[in-house]
Amino acid sequence: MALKGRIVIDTERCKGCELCASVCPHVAIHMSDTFNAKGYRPAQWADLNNECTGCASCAVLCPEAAIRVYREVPARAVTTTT
Amino acid sequence: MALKGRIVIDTERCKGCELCASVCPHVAIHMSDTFNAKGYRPAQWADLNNECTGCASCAVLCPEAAIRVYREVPARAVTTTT
Amino acid sequence: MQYDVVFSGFGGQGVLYAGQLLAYAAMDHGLHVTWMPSYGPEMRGGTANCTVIVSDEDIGSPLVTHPTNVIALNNPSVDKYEPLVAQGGLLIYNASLTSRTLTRPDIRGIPIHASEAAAELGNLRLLNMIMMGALLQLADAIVPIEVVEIALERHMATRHAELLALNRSALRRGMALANFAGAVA
Amino acid sequence: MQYDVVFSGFGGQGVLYAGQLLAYAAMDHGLHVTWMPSYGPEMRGGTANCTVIVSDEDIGSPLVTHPTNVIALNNPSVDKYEPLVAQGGLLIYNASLTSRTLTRPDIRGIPIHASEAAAELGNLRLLNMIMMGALLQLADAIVPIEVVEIALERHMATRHAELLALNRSALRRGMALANFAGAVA
Amino acid sequence: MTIESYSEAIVADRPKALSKTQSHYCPGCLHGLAHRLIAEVLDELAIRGTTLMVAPVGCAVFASNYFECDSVVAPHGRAPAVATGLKRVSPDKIVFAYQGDGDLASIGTAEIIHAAARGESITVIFINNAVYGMTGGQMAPTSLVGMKTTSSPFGRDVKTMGSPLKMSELIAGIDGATFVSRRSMHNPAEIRKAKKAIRRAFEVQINHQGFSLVELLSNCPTNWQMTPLESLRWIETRMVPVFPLGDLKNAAANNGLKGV
Amino acid sequence: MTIESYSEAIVADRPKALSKTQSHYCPGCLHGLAHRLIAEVLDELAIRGTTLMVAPVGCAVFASNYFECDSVVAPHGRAPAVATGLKRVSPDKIVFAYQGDGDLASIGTAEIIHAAARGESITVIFINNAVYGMTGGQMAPTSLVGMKTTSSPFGRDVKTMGSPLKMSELIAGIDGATFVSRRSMHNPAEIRKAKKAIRRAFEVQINHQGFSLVELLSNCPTNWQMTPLESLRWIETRMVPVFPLGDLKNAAANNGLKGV
Amino acid sequence: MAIELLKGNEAIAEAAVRAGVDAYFGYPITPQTELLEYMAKRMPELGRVFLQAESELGAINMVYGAACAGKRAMTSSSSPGVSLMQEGLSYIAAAEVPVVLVDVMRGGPGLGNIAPSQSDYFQMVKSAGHGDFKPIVLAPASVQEAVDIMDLAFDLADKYRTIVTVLLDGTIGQMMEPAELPPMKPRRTAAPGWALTGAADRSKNMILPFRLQVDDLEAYNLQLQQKLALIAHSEVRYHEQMVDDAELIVVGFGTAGRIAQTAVRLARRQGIKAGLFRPITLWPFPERRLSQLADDARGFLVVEMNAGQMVEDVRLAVGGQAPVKFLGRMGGSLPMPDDILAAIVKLDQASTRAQPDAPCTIEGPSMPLKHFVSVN
Amino acid sequence: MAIELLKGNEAIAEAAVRAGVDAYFGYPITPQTELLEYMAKRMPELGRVFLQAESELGAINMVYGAACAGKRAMTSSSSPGVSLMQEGLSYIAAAEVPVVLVDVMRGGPGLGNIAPSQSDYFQMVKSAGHGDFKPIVLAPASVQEAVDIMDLAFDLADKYRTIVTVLLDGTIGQMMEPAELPPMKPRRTAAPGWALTGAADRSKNMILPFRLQVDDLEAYNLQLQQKLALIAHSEVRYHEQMVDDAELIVVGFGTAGRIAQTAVRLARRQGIKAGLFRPITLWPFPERRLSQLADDARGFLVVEMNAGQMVEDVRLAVGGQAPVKFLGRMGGSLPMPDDILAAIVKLDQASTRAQPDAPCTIEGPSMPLKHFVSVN
Ligand SMILES: Cc1ncc(C[n+]2csc(CCOP(=O)(O)OP(=O)(O)O)c2C)c(N)n1
Ligand SMILES: Cc1ncc(C[n+]2csc(CCOP(=O)(O)OP(=O)(O)O)c2C)c(N)n1
Ligand code: SF4
Ligand code: SF4
Ligand code: SF4
Ligand code: SF4
Ligand code: SF4
Ligand code: SF4
Ligand SMILES: [Mg+2]
Ligand SMILES: [Mg+2]
Repeated sequence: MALKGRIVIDTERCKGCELCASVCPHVAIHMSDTFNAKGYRPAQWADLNNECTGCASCAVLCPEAAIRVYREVPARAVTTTT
Repeated sequence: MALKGRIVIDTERCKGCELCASVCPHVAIHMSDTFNAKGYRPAQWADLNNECTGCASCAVLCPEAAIRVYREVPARAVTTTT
Repeated sequence: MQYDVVFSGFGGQGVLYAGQLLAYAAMDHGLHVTWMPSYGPEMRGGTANCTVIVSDEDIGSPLVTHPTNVIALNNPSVDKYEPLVAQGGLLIYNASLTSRTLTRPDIRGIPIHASEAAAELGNLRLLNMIMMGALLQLADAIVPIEVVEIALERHMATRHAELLALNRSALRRGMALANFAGAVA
Repeated sequence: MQYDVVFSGFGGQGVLYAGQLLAYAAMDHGLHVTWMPSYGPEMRGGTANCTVIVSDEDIGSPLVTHPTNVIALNNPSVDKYEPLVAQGGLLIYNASLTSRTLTRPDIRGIPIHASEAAAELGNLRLLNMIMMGALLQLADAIVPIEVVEIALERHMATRHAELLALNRSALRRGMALANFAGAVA
Repeated sequence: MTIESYSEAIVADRPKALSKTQSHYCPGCLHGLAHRLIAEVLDELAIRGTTLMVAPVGCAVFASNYFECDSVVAPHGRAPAVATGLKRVSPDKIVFAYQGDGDLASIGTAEIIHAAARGESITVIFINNAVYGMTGGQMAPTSLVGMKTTSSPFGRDVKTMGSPLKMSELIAGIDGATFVSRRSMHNPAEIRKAKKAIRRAFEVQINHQGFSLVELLSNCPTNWQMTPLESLRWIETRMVPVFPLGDLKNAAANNGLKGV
Repeated sequence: MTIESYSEAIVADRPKALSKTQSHYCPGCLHGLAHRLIAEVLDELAIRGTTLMVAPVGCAVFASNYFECDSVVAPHGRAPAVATGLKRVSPDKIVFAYQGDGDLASIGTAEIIHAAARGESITVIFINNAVYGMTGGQMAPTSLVGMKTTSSPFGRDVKTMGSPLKMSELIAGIDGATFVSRRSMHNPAEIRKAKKAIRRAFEVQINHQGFSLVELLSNCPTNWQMTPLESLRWIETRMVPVFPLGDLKNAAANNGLKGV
Repeated sequence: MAIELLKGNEAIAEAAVRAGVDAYFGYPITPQTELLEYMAKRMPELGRVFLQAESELGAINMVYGAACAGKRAMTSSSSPGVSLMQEGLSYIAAAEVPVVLVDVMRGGPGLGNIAPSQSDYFQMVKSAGHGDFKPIVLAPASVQEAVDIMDLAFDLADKYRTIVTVLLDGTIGQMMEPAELPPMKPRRTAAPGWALTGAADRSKNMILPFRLQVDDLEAYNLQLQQKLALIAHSEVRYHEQMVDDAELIVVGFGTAGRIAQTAVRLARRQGIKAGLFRPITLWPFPERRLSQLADDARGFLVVEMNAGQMVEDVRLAVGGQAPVKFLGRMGGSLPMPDDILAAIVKLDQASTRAQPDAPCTIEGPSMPLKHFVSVN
Repeated sequence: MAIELLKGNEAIAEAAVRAGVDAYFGYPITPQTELLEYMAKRMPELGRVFLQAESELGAINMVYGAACAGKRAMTSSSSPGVSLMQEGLSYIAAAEVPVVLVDVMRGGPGLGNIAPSQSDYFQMVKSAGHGDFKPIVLAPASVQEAVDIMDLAFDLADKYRTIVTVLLDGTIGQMMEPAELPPMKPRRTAAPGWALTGAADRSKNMILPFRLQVDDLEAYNLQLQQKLALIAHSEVRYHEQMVDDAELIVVGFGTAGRIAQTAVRLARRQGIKAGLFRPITLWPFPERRLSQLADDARGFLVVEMNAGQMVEDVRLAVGGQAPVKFLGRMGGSLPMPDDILAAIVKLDQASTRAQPDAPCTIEGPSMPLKHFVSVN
C-alpha cells in the first residue's frame, strides 16, 4: 500500500483558483461553499476515500503557497534520533 | 592586348588617403607633392607604363567618390547608333 | 442643488454600470453630471467604486470626500464608507453580503437583502439594479425612475424586451424593498 | 594687466601644446591663467585653436572676441583671425604656409618662415616652439623666456636633455626671427 | 520481530524566503508560483540573507513585499541596469532581477541584451505571460499571432505588429550569456523542471560563471479572460509550441565546470 | 576587311544621388565609401526621388548633406523608430536608416530589435567600425577583445566589458527580419559584394518583403590611430574573423520570392 | 452632433480622430491607456496608422518620423513615460515639426502612483527637454473642453510647427461627462512644403535638429525665440468667472481649476468677493491678464495638485502687487471645495492691499503621521 | 597638495575619486567625455568600478543600483543624455538614494551643438524629471571651484539622501586652469542602515520609489517637501563681489558669472557702482540674499547663456522691488565682458528706484540674418 499523506490548506491565504483541486490525482480537494475573509471560496482537503499520498502536486501548483503537505515516513530512524 | 583605360581624379575632393594608389594593380597612381586647397596631398594618375586597364579598383575604393574611370570599348556599335 | 452618489462593491457586481446608468438618466434629464470611477488595473483586488455627481449647474469636483449617498454592495464597501458618509447622509447596503450592522447614528443606514432578492428574480447580476431602485426610492429627488428606465433602454445594452423587463422589475423591487427598509430604519 | 593669446593651426601642428606651455609658464610665474581649446572631435577637419589668458587678477572670460595676440600656423588660421585681431594687436603667422600678405593696416602682422626654420633645425614639429619664441619676443611682457624654458622642463614631456635643447633652440630661433621680422615690419 | 511504524514528514511547505504577506495577485496567477519557486531555491542554497532583488514595474511591482530579502524597484524595463549597478559594487552578493515580458522584451530590450552581452554576473527571472498584465492586457512582444488583446483588438497581425519575439533565443545567442533556459509552470512536472532551472541559474551566479536567465511561461487569467485552469491549458497548447521549453544555453556546463 | 576602332566609356563615376558637397570625413574614412555604394544603388534602382533617409547621430550626422534625397536626423540610436514613423505614413516611399555601431548596437538596441521584430518595411545600413568615431574613439559594443580605446585604455576585457556583440546574427534570428547581410569594405572585391547586398536590401523593401539590414565592416583611421591603408588591413585581419561575412538571412529568397 | 456621455481619454482619442490625426504611436501606461486602446481599435477601422511602440522612446521618435512626412501625428503617455520622451521632444522642437502629445499626469516622483496629479507642470511648461524651447501646453478642465482642445491642438501644432501638449490628470482622463464631439474633418491630403515626401521633382528637404556652428545655432535659437514670442502674443487662452468685481482671485488649472470653481461659488454665497481664473494655455501663460487682475485684487490663491509649481508663474505675473498664496495636494489627493473655501476665507481675513505680505499660512492639510511610511 | 594646471572635466573626475566615489557609470557625449575617459583609466587602477553603460538610461539606472547598495555612485553626461536620464532621476529622487550627476551642458535644443551653453537650467532646477522633487544643483565657475564642489556634492548627497547635480558648461569642462586637488579621502567602509546589503542579520530593506495608495503618496511627498525645505534652509551658497555699496547687481552663474565679474570690474573703473552676485547653489536658489540686495539696489542685470531661465528665479526673489533685466547668448556664444558692460551702462542710465519699470531693453546681440539657416 502506498504511503499516506495529508495536506493543510491555509484557507485565509487561498484565493479559490481551483488549481490544486484540478491536479489532485485522487480528487481529494474540493472548493468550499463559503467565503473566506477576502471573499474567495477556498479549497478544502476532503480525502473521502483516504487516498491522498502526499504527492504534493497540489502544493507544487498552488500559486499562493497555501498548502502544506505531510507524508508518512517509516518511523524507525526518527525514533532513534529524537 | 587588354583594353586601355584612364582615370580622372577630382583633386580638390581628394583627401590624400592613398587607398586608390595602394590598390592599383599597375601602380598608376601616385600621391602629389603639393597640397590642394583643403591641405591634402591629392592622388595623381601617372600611368607611366601605359598600363591602366580601367579596372576601376581605384574608384571602387575611393571614399570620396573622387575618381572617374574611362575604358576603351569597341567602337563599331557606337558608330552605328550615333 | 447637487447630489452625489458613490456606488461601491466587488469588481463584477456592476457598480460602474449602475453609476453610468444614473449618469445617463441625469444627462437625459437635462442635468449636469459626472461619473468618476476608481481606476487602474495597477490596483488589483479590493473594491471597485464610482462616484456620480448630478447638479443643475457646472460641476466642480467629480469626487467628494464625504458622500451624501452611498450604495455599498459588499462588506468591504460598508467598512470603507460607513466612516466617510456625510452627516445625515444615506448608506444603502447589501445586507445579504454584510456581516454586521452599522454603528453611526448620524447617518441613514438602510439594509437591503439585495443578493437574495436578485436570486429570487432569477439572476444575481440584477443586484445592482435592485440597489439602484432602492437609491431612487430613498433619494428620489435625483431623477425620476421613469428617466432611469428610459436611459436603460436608450444607452445601455438592454434594448431586448426581456432584459429590459427584468431590469425594470429589479428597479421596482429595489424601490419596494427600500420603501420597507426605509420605513423600518 | 591681462594678456590674451590665440594659437591656431592644423591639428597636429602642436597649437594646443604651445598654449599649454605658455599657461604653465604663467602659472609658475605666479600669474592667473586659463587655457581654453576649441574642442570636440564632433567637429572633424578645420583648424584647431586654443586661447590662453594671462592676468594678475582672477580671469573672467576664458575666451575673447578680439584677441590681442594671435599665432597663426597655417593659411586658414590667418584667414580666420586677421579680421578678428584687436586694433593694434599682434598677428604672428607662419609665412611658410601662408599664400598671401595681410591687408589690415591697424594690426601688427609679423610673418615668420617658421616651417622652413623648423626644417633647418631638423624637426618640423619644432614649428610651434619657433612661433612661441616669436611671441615671447614680440609680446615679451607675457612671461620671460626663462620661465617658459623651465616650464618646458617641469611640465612637458621634454625632460630629456636632447629634446629640451632642441626646444630651447627653437624658442631662441623664433625670438631671433621675430626680432628681425619685427624690425622689418 | 519487525515493528512497522510511521511518522509524518512535511514534504511541501511555504518557503522561508517567502514573506507571510498575502499577495495581491489575481486568483490563479502564476506570479505567485514563480515567487515560491525562487524562494525555495533561495532557501535551498541558503542565500536569502545575501540576496538582493530588483523588482520590476509590472504586476510584480510589489514583489518586495513577498520576499524576505533586500530589494529595490527599478523603472519599467531597467531592472538589468539596476541589477548591474548593485552587483558591480556588491560582488559578494547574489543579485537577481525579476521581469515581465513587457518589461524585459519591450521597453527594456537594450538593458537585458547588454547585461547579457557584458556577461553581467546576475540572474534574471523572466515571466512571460504574453501580455501586459498590470496595465490591463495590452499586447506584448511575446503575444501570440492572432491573439486579441486590448491593444490588438482584431488580433495580433504579423504584418503590422510582427511575430512573437523570442527573447531567450536571442539572449542565448549572446556570448556573455552562460545559462539561458525556458520553462513553463503549467503543470507540476514542468514546475519541477522550472525550479531546477532557477536553481541552476543561481548556481551559475554563485560560481561566478556569468549571466543567467530563466524564462518562465506564465499566465494572466484576468486579462486572458480565462479561468486559471483554462489558462494553464492555454500555456500548454498555445504558448509552448511557440516558445519551446528547454535549456537554450548551458555554457558553463558545456565547459565542464558544473552540471545541473 | 575588319576595321578595329575603339571608343571610351565611363565605367565608374560619382553617382547622381550623391551630392556635390565635400564630405567632412577624415581621409580614408569608409563612411564616404558606404555613402557612395548606397547612392549608386539609389541611382541604379531609380529610387532617389522617392527615398527618405534617416541619418544618425555619429560621424554620419551630416549625411543629409551628402545625399540628394529627403532626410531627417534622428536622436542617437533612434533612427529605426524615426524610420518606422516615416514609413508607416509613407508606405509608397523607400525609407532607409544609416547607423553606426554605437548608435545601433549600444544606445539604440531596443529600437533596431523591435523594428526587425515588427518586420518594419525599412532598410538599415549599419556601419560597424568597432568604435565611437564621433566622440573620439570610445569602446563600442562591437569593439574587439583586447582593443584599446579611449574608454577601455587597458584593452577591452571580456570579464568586465563582455565580448563583441554580433548584432546582425541577433537580428537574423528574429522572425521579422527578411534580409540580413554582413559585408566589408576593405578591398574592391568585398566592396562589390557589399554593394550587391545593399541593392538586395533595397529590393526587399521595394518588393514589400519586410525588414532588411546590411552591416558593413568599416574603419576609423583617426581613432584607431592608423593610416587608412593599415585600417583596411586591420578590418581584414582582425575584424572579419570576429564578424564573419555573408548573408546571415535571406528569407525572401528562401521563400522563392526573389533571389539576389 | 449629439451630446453623449463620454470618458475623457476616449473622447480625446475620438476628437483627435475627427481632427484628422493620421498616425498614433504610443505605449501603455495608466491612467492614459484607454486612449491608446481606443486608437488601437479606431485607427485601423479608418485605415489610419496605429502602432504600439516598444517604449515611450520608440513612440516619440515614431511620432517624430511621421510628423516629418507632413502627417498629423500624436502620442500620449503619463508622467514616467513623458520623462522618457524628453530627448525626443527636444529634437522635435529643434526640427520644428508639428506634434501633439497628450500627457495624462499621475502621482510622482518615480513610479509614484496612478492617481490624478498635476506635478508635471514644470516638466511641460518649463522644461520638456534640454535646450531653450517650449511646447504650447493646453490644460482642459472638462471632457468637453478636452474634446474641443484636440482640434485646436492639431491646428496650433501645424500653424507654428511646434509641439502642442494637452496636459491633464487622471481625473479628466477617467471621468465620464456629457460632451459633444465635433464632426469628422476631412484629412489633409497635400503635405506641407517642408515635409519629407521624396525629392523627385524638387530640391531635397532636410530636417536637421542641430547647427554645429555656434553662430548658426545662435541664429537658429533667436528665430525659435521669435516664434515663441509670436505664440506668446497670439495664443493665450484662459477661463475666468466672477473676476470683474473680485477682490480675491483663485487660480487653478485643469481639475484643480474646476474644483476651485465650486469653492468660489461657495465663497460668493458667504459674501466673499472671490473670482476664478483658470489658465487654459499653461504656456503661453496668461501673465498679462493676471497682471491686470493684480491691479485691483487683494490677494491670489493658487490651487494645484502638486507642491507648488504654477504658483511661480502666478507670482511672476502678479509681480509683488498682491499676496499670492498656495494650496496644494499631492500624491493623488484632490483639493476639495471645502479646503479651498477655508483658504479663501483665511486669505480674505488676512490680506489687505496695503499689506501684501501680511502673514497668512495656507497649506495642504498635513497628513497624520500614522499614514507615513518611510522608504525602508 | 600643489597647484596644477588642470582640465575641468579631468579635475572633476579626480576630485570625485578623492571624495571617495566607489562607482562611475556613464556614456560618452561631448563635451563631457574626458570625464568618462579619465574614470575609465583611474577607477580600475584603484580597484573601483568603472563601466561604460549601453546608454544614458543604462548609466543612470546603474548608478541607482550602486547607490542602493550604499556606495558613492556617480554619472556624468551632457544635455541630450541628461534628457534621457529624467525617468531614472525621478525614481532616484523617490527612492531617496544619494547620487551625484555631473551635467556639462551644451547647445540645444535637439542635437544642437557641443558648444558651451546654460540652456538646461530649467531642466535641472525646475524639472529634472516628473513629479515634485528637486536635486541640489551646484554651479561652479572655475576649475578650482569645480574641484571643491565635488567633495561637497558627495557629502550633501549622502547627508540628504538626494541627487546632487554639478551643472556646468563646456567652457569649464574643457578649460585648463591652475587648481589644487584635495588629498585622497579614505573610502567609506560601513554601508548606511538603509542600504541593500543583504538581510542576513536584520529585517529586509526595501527601496520603493512608489506608494500606490493616495494617502501614502501624499504623506511621502509631504515628507520629501520637508526635506527639501530643510535643504533650502541650510544649503544656500553663493559668491558675491562688490555688492556692499552696489547700485546695480549683475547676476550670473557658472561661466556667465565669471565673465560678468570682468564686466563688473570694468564698470567700477567707469565709476558705476556695480556688484556681482553669482549663485553657486542654483537649487536651493539664494532668493533670500537676493531679496535683501533688492532692498537697496537700483537694478539687476541677469546674464545667462540661454534665452532667459534663471532670470525667472531672480525676478521671483526680487519680487518687483527693482527692475530685472536680461542679457543672453545662445547656441554656444559667450556673453563677452564688453557686451555685459554695455548692458550695465544702459541699465545705469535707465533705472531709478523710483521708476522700477522704466523702459530699458537689453538683449543679446541679435544675429545678422545672413547667418540664419532655416530648417530646410
Ligand atoms: C516608463 C513606463 N511606461 C509604462 C508604464 C506602465 N506599465 C506598468 S507595468 C507595464 C507592463 C507590464 O507588463 P509586463 O512587464 O509583461 O508585466 P506583467 O504585469 O504582465 O507581469 C506598463 C506598460 C510605466 N510604469 N512606466
Ligand atoms: C543621447 C546621446 N548620447 C550620446 C551622444 C554623443 N554621441 C554622439 S555620436 C556617438 C557615438 C557615435 O558612434 P557610432 O554610432 O559608432 O558612429 P561613428 O561615429 O563611429 O560612425 C555618441 C556617443 C549623443 N549625441 N546623444
Ligand atoms: S498531496 Fe497529492 S494526493 Fe494529496 S491532496 Fe495534494 S495532490 Fe491530492
Ligand atoms: S491552488 Fe492554492 S490558492 Fe488555489 S485553490 Fe488551491 S489552495 Fe487555494
Ligand atoms: S582603373 Fe585600375 S589600373 Fe587604372 S588607375 Fe584605377 S586601379 Fe589602376
Ligand atoms: S582614394 Fe580618393 S580620396 Fe583617397 S587618395 Fe585616392 S582619390 Fe584621393
Ligand atoms: S493581471 Fe494577470 S499577471 Fe497581473 S496579477 Fe492578475 S493574473 Fe497575474
Ligand atoms: S572619426 Fe573615424 S569614423 Fe569619424 S570620420 Fe573620422 S575616421 Fe571616419
Ligand atoms: Mg506580462
Ligand atoms: Mg562607430
